[in-house]
Amino acid sequence: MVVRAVLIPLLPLVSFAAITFFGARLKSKSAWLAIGASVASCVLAFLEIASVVSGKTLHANFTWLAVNQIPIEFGVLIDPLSAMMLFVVTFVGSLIVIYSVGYMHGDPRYPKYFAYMSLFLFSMLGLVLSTTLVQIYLFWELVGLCSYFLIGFWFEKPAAAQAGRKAFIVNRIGDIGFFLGILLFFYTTGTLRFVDIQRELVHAHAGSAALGLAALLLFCGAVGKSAQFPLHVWLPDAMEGPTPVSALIHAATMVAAGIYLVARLFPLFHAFEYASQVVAVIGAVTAFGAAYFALTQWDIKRVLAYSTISQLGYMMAALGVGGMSAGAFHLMTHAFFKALLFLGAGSIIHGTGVQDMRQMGGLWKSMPTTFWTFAIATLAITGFFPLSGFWSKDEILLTAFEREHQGIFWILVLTAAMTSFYMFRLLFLTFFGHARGDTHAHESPAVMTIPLVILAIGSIGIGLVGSPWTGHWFQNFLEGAHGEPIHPSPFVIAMSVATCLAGLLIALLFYVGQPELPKRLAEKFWLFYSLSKNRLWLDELYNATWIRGFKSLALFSYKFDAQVIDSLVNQVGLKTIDTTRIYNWFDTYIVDGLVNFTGWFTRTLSGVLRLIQTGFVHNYLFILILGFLIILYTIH
Amino acid sequence: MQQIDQIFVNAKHAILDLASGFLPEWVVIVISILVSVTAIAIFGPVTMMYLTLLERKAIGRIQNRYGPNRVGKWGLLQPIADGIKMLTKEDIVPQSADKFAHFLAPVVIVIPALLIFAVIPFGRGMTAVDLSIGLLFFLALSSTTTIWIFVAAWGSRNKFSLLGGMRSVAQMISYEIPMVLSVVPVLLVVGSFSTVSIVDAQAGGNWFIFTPWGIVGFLLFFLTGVAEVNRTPFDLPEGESEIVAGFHTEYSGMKFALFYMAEFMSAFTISAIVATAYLGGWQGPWLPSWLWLMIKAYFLILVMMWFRGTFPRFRVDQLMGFAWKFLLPLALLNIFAAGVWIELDAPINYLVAGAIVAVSIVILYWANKPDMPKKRTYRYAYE
Amino acid sequence: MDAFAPLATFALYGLMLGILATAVVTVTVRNLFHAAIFLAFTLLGVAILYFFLHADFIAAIQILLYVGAIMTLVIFAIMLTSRMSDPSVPQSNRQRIPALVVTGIVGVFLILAILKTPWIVSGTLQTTNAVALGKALMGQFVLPFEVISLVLLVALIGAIVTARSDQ
Amino acid sequence: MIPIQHLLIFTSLLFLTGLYGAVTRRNMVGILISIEIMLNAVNINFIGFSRISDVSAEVAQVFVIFVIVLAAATAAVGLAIVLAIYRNQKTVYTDEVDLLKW
Repeated sequence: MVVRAVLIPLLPLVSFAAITFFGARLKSKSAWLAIGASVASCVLAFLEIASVVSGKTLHANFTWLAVNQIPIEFGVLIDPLSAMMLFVVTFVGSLIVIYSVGYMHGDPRYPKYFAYMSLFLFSMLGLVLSTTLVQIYLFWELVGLCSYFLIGFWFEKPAAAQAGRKAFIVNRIGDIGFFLGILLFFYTTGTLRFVDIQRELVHAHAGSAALGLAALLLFCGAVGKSAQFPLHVWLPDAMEGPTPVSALIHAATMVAAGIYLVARLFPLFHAFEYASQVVAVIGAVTAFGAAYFALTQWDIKRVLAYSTISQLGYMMAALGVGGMSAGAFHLMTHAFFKALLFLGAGSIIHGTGVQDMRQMGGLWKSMPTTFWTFAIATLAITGFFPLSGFWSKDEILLTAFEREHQGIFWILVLTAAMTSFYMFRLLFLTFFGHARGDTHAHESPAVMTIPLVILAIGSIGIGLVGSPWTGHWFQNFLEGAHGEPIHPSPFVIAMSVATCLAGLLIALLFYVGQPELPKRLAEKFWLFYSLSKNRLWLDELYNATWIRGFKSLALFSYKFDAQVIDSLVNQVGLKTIDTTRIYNWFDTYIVDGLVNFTGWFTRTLSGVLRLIQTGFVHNYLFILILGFLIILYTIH
Repeated sequence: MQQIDQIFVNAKHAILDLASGFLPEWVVIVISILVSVTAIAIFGPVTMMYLTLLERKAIGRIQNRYGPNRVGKWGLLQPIADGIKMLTKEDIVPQSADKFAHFLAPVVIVIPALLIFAVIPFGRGMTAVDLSIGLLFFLALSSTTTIWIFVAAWGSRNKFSLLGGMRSVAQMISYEIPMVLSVVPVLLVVGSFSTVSIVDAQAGGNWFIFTPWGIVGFLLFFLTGVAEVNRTPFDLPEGESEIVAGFHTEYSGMKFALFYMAEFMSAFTISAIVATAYLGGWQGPWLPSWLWLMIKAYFLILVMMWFRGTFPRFRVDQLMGFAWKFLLPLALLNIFAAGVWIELDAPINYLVAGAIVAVSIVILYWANKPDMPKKRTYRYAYE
Repeated sequence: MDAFAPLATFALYGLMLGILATAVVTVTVRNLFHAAIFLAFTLLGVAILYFFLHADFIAAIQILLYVGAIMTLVIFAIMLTSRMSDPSVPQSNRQRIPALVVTGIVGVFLILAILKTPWIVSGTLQTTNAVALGKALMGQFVLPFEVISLVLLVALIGAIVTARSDQ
Repeated sequence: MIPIQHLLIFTSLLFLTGLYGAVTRRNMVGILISIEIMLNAVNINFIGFSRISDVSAEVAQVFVIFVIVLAAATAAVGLAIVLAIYRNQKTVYTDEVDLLKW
């Protein structure tokens, strides 16, 4: 059913076009169009997923253009991996679009928001269904564009416009690598299709330095899009956009595109030991660093943003140590609970009007639904048994442990503990204690809370598909027959449970038991505190090095232009004026004289010749026929 | 049953059999042609005569009157009385008129209307000429009427006539485009212009009107057809409250009757062709095939009369806007829907094509909304 | 049908004569509006000639486009430009006689050339139908078809821009 | 059917009639009318040759369609020009249009 598969991304595109053209007249009805399109494509996606689950892979291509007889193709590919992404994107996307109806209510650019959301869904679905690297690159840029639009959605705020630009430019750095990687890959292997990237192909080029470099360059794109160290700086700023956007694009789907890309190219990375090493190390460093930064943030969305980066690092690390299914599994569970967390945060912001956690507190009474769903999400992300986060996180740790990447294993364990701490810190600061700000919190409308409840159910249950109770169904589905069996290790489970309990207890102690303790600790360990608080001064470092460097280069070029080149030009001009005086004389007497003579001569001659030009069209036509007659006579 | 169905065909064969007994072959061919021509030449005017009666009766009933009922039983002889009156009336030609054009137009305008009868499949085996381009023939001939209306208007040397003629040309040119486009789906599905094969393709109750594109195409074709014959609500060229009688203001007697005849015959042929293209032509159970076509055509004619009895006239800008901004895009989208319908499999294609036409109608309706007449507000002049 | 052939041939020659006659009236008649009417008859005659030559589709197109559209344009142009036709204005210029002589000589040459040329006539008479024509338009001649559509579009826009008043 | 020569003589006569009209008419619309006659003569030639030649008949008929379309374009543009001249010069006679003469 290629038509059905193609319809999945096309429906949101139609909705985008309709809202763009008729948005001014549709007004608030445009939301229903967007919801209709996303839910319809969700239903279609479920039909496709059902056929994939029953063992049928859909793969269809048409040739766009041919380079040296090598076709560059567009098409749809629905295999287990993209089926999983389809599920996440359409399902979570639909819920978030519905949620947006409540969140964006009363916004002056309401229709435009839904147009962008539809465009994003189209691009993301196109990315997921891509069959070739060129196609994925195209949609990759499209999602980046949508992300830019939506981060800067409230572009009246300078911070939002700034953040949008930052995201776009930082992504561009990664995308240059990605593009070079595609070119190099195509040059080396001569194919762009994902289905061709199998063990056989990679083994044929094993040890080729070019292919290894291509893998690293392709990974650059993933680093940019998935906000991995050192290109992670755009994601926290991206929180300037509307919260549902943060949930959909900057938590659940678009940032996972990098993970998806690495998973798609997994055989390639698997073949090059150093490439996987780089992936694993970058992932682990990102996971740890972002978790560390999250410890001390006060802005609720920033905490979640760093948490997202950290979890993406987790997935990256999983892929790096060879756990393709573990990474993908975590991607899926993470999409659910992180979307839920963001939507919950959105609900809180919607209800209280503030984002700073110091002004919240005691919200569990006034916002019960938000509280319960948020709590479930927190338990899920910290990995409480048997919520979804437990299974996926446990599997990543298990993979790292089994494949004997000890360093990475311990970093990830430490990260898990920190995750647990900052998430419970967020929960306690927000919902417990007494109200610190003078906000009058109220529960959000049903259109916002119902998606929360559905996502909460998903966060609880979605992990079961990969648990031993279902015989690791998900892993078998994803990796097929040749997946390596998983041996649960009691040690890893114990570590996992212990870390999250530790985090919970410390947070309980700090923010419920003795609220004075954190401040004292911060003063005592001020170095660690301010390192975290100011995020290692990375933004400032980039400012001081790259941006300052480019700016001074530009300034230098400007100065050079203004002083050296301009004065040169001026001098040449002055000298020219002097020399033209000679020409002036020559022109007036010699050249003009010649011209005047020519004119006089022509006029005199034409005075004679114009007598045969009557100016009547019918005379000309008559003469034309005479000419025709002469031709006819001569050839006769 | 078979006998009744083929009664006219058999009658023609009987005449030819009789003739071929003692006449040379080419005379028989000529007779065969003449028989068809005579049948049509009688059928067309007679149809027209009784359509006038039917229209007067129908409009009368709509307006709670009886209509003509004095001449003959139920007024059945009224058309003959009218005909005698027309023939004996004085034929007035305005002094400054272009006499040649004034004379020519009403004479020539009847010809295309009569010629179209040649391609109408009146029943099983009852098509005078099965042209391979039947439907296009109809469209081409009905478009020539424009010129003769304009010649009549020009020849009359009358402002009202000229205004009516110009309106008529503008209107017919505008409505011809959606009209041609509205039959394209039928041609797509059948793969032939021939009216006979179009009817054959609708055998067994598969009338095209039962498909999503068919119903839209039927409405488009019928409405543009009504506009092509200048009937209410598209009767601007002869709107009596505005420009006296439009292009035939200066005509009287038989010449006027000829215009009338052309109009009513065109109304009949339009109805018959619409019935052929979308309502299955002569296909139908139980009754003889020719009777079926008559029932369908007369049903459509009655709808036209119903229009005339109920609808007010369009304004010129509304008329043009309706053709260019609603009918034309809808006809194009309908072709697309028909294409989709052909390409997809059986149950789904109805849904998809239906969705396409439904969405197109909604969008077009809604895009045209600003131009629609709003509730009228009356302003009174005090000064 | 063989028995019928002489009759058809006779009708064909009659038709040709009719077309020529209306064409001659078209180019010579003083009243331009009458010329347009006779042009319409000429064009209709040509359409019937196409029917004789088994080019049914072209015949229909001829009626639809020439008689339906181009004639309308011509009549409108006459109406918009003539000052309600003052018959005292001469409608032809002073080169009638030379034009007649020259076209006559050209005609003699052409007819001589036609009669001298040995025409290669294939055994069977070719026919075609609308389906084959459509396939040719969309297949072999698709590029000219597209170009001609473009030309038509450009011509339409150009005509509108040229003809509309400046306000 | 009739021999091809007869058809060709007929079309050349039709063409020359149009040509005569184009040369002698003063009115621009009249010239356009004459040109239409010439185009029709050419079209009949195409159709006539399509009947007798070995090339499949579509080719000639496609050309006839192109010619008809081009004639429509010519008529539209030509008449537009006539209208523009009429508006500016208040005449449609070729010997009275003298903008380019001095």
